[in-house]
Amino acid sequence: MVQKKLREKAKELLSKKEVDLIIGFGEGSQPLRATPVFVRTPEEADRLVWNSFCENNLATYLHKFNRFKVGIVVKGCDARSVTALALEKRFKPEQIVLIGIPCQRMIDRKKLKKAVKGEIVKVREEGDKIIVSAEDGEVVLRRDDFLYPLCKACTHRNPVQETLLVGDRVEEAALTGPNPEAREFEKKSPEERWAFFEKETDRCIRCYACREACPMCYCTECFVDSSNPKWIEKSLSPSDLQFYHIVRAYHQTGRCTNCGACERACPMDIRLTYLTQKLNQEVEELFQFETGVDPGALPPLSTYKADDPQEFIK
Amino acid sequence: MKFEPLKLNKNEFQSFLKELAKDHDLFAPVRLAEGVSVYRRIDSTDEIDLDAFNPQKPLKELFFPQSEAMLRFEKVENRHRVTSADQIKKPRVVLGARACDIQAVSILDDVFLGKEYTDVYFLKKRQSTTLIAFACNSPLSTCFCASTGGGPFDRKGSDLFFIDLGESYLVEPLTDKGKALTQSTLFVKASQHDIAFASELEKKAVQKTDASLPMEGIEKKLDQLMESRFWDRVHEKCIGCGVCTFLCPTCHCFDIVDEAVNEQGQRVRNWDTCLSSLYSLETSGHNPRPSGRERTRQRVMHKFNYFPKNFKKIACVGCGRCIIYCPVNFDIRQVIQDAQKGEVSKNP
Amino acid sequence: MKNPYLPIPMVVKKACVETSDRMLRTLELGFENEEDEKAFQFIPGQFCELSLFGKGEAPFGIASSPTEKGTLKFTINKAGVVTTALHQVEEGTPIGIRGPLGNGYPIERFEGKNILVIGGGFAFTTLRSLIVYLLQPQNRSKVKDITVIYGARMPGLLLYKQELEAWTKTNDLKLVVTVDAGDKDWKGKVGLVPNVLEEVAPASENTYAVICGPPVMIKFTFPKLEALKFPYERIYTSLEKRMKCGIGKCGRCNIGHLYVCKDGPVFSYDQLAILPKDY
Amino acid sequence: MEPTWEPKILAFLCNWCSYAGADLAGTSRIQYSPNIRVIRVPCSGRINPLFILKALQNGIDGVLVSGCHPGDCHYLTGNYIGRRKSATLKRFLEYLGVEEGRVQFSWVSAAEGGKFSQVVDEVTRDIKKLGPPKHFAKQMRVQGV
Repeated sequence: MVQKKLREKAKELLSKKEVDLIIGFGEGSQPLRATPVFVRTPEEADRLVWNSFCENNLATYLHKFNRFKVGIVVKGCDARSVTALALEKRFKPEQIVLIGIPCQRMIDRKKLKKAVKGEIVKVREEGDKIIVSAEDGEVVLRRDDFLYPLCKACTHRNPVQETLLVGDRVEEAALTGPNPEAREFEKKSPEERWAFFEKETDRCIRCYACREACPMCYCTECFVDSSNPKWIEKSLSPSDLQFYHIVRAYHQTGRCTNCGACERACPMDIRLTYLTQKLNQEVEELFQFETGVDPGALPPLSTYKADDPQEFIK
Repeated sequence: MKFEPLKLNKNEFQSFLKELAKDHDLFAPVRLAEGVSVYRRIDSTDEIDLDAFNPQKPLKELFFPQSEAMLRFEKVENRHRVTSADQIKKPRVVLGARACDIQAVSILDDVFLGKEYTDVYFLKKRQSTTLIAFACNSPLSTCFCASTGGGPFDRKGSDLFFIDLGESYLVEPLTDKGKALTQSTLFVKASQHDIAFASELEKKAVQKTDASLPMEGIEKKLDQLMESRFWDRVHEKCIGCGVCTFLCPTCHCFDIVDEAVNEQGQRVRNWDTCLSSLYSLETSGHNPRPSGRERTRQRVMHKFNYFPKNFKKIACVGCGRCIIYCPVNFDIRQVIQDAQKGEVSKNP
Repeated sequence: MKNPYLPIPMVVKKACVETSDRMLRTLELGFENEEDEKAFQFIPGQFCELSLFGKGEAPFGIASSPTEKGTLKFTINKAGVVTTALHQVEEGTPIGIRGPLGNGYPIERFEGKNILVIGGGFAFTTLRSLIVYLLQPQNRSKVKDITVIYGARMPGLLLYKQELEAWTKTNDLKLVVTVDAGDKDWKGKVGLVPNVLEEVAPASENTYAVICGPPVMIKFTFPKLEALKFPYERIYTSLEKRMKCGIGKCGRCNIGHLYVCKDGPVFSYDQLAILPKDY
Repeated sequence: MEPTWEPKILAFLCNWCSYAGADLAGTSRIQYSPNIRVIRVPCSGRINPLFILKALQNGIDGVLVSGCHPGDCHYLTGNYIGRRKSATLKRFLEYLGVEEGRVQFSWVSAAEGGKFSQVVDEVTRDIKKLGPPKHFAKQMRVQGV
């Protein structure tokens, strides 16, 4: 069982003092949730859990602990974020010990909540089934129906780089094509697309959870916080909300690993990953680049090729 | 009880709303997307989403909007013409709020209607509003209003109290303002049976609500913990976004900014959050709360220590929003329990 | 109902640069309406929110004394967006102010006491207000000895130079001006404020100390005051924190359960001793 | 749209090529459409997407970014880097629903006064066809609830 092996591995790392702390997942305070934990002693390692609700990208905490030697529990996407951050020199690669877990794909807790009547009080996983207890007693659901869309499309469930692997490698067979929401969105007319973007961003409350949850959003001063120059105003005017979301997403160009942390963090359920999916699709098409896969490849916007596409330039 | 309980048949509910809408601006939970709702002014009565449990954004938004124009200004002949934007045109009725949100508004009263300075923007909205509360028949596992001095059927602060009986509502007028809204013939006298059924529902709901959170003595306990190592661990998983504070029905920090082109524009206040580093950052570059440790401590202390010191009550109503919507499952209940023990638990 | 967020209209009557580095500028503001002037009653140590419409608001201690009628003075350090804009306004520019805000110095307690004023750098503004207030003949008779120790990094950075000059000539107070580093024209004292305090060694008996300056100065001066046996409750200081509303609503400037804007900015050391070190 | 509507177009021109190209167009008395306002930047690689978005938010009807031809950059590679940013930003904006042609890019060298005027005329014609932007431009208004 993955969880047991994970704890053993953590204990080993901590007792041999190979790391100062391990960032992993612990039991959440509610059903359908896991919560980040910071384990510093071998005894504490028993707090670590592994299930289909370990949805956070823990790489976002590496900025906080960049003066330590850190063990970090990563899924395929999280591992790619770590590589991307190392490439941006946020820390030295030798500071980080990756504890990689081939990902079983995470369950969309919001979707699950909507599918059953009343509050879910208990949940357990059995193979390809999820069994939830709610108002009407136990309900058995098909796991595949409740996966995050990005997880369904994932082709890097196994960490691509070398890690201390816990659990067996899984077969990289995506359930849908790449960037499913972006491809769907592209089919709409420009007017429909803007209308959708407008409607989604309109309910933004500017809590910046999307920004804080993302490991790649680490600017010392985000453009929204700058007072001189003041790029955008701080109120809820639609134009400023759109501005924020365009730039937040665009700044991920060539840096996003499709982990979906931004969208999961949003308390207002704003669709966000269709934006970054498009950017990932662009860098793949234009520059044959995939974030965090090749630890030697420079981020696409900080390099160039002489024959990059330029048919759009007059 | 000052007034007799009444009854309103559910199929008369729309007619009731239409009557109200004649002389009032109506506000109610409105759905923005599946599972996402907020309190908004409604133009047509079928916009109301009473199924939404507690809207994401709390009731405070109607009295203290997230973005609110305070002043408008323009320059005329080298002088500023400044007008205050505090006018309310029509009396307001809010319906669909739960007891927790209403209790929270009375906590905000302490802040905004303080003795020395009265916040006119808040006051005017408060004065022109009648609150129709809806009893909370099925509290969630994240609800702990019963631990914070309220309860799912708590009537404090409401003008009119609706209890869903299935086919009809039991309607309890609690104030003259509330009573005034029940003059129509749609309301009939409630039967003994209805009243008994309602109190049955109340009993069930109260039983379901977590009353076990150890709030007793939390202020004193936190006094001792102010400089403690306790905070070194508590804040660790917090990513510093503003979800918990923005969605908190009692959090009330704000920022004031000018939005203008050539000295013509407006002074706006926006919700702010103590979890952001910018919140306390001074122009000199000095930040008295430099890390998540101090900022998380500020959030907890303000609710359970500073506020009780100033106003003799805690600034938490147990609505559970900060628990439900936190991206990393930071649980304020755990912090309270740990604080009482004086250490961060090993098994969260 | 009075709207506490609505500024009073004022106009810039006079503006002058105070220091050689041109980072400090004093604005003298006149009231636009007579009734506002009448209603504006303040004590030294209080502050105002200055409004430049379109740029925003920022808090400043009132540098003039209530005994100086007709105008209000503010000395502004150029640091952020609003202060930079305030450095550019000309005479005749309309400005809004909100205030007076905060508690001010406890002048009623000063009656019959000696007063020790210690200031450093550009934090001297509200201390100037206090000194001018105390020097007014009627007020002067109410307090005993006044000692002022004022320091700056360089002679060019001293504020209110003409007044300092005048104060050296009066017997109403004992003024000690010091700089961290002098220049060729400097004939006065050279030395850090804490050391000068030690040297001057004013008696703590029956004396109130008011201290205002950069955190580092306060940090080293405070032990000297302790050594001179000043009890905590007779040492006062004025604090600064980021502020917005100025009336205790917006959060942000709290130290423990107290708000610097509303319950301060002036605090006694026995108050601060029990508050968290959140500043 | 009023019949007399004339678009305002913001042109970011690199100091070394396109700005000199514009200068040449001027000194050579080559006529071009008066709808552009020029901002000189050191290099087309200096363009921060924020500049373009801020311009559109402030009510500019179209944006042109112009730099040195590939291989001619004064800083050797600035325009290559800029080209990647431009490519991704243009695609992204169009994906969101911003009309194609609202934001345009060109290479104009110091010797191409003629090309400069031609580009400006083309861009102006395109923007005129599109009309004023229907989205994103900011109206100053904040209302509470």
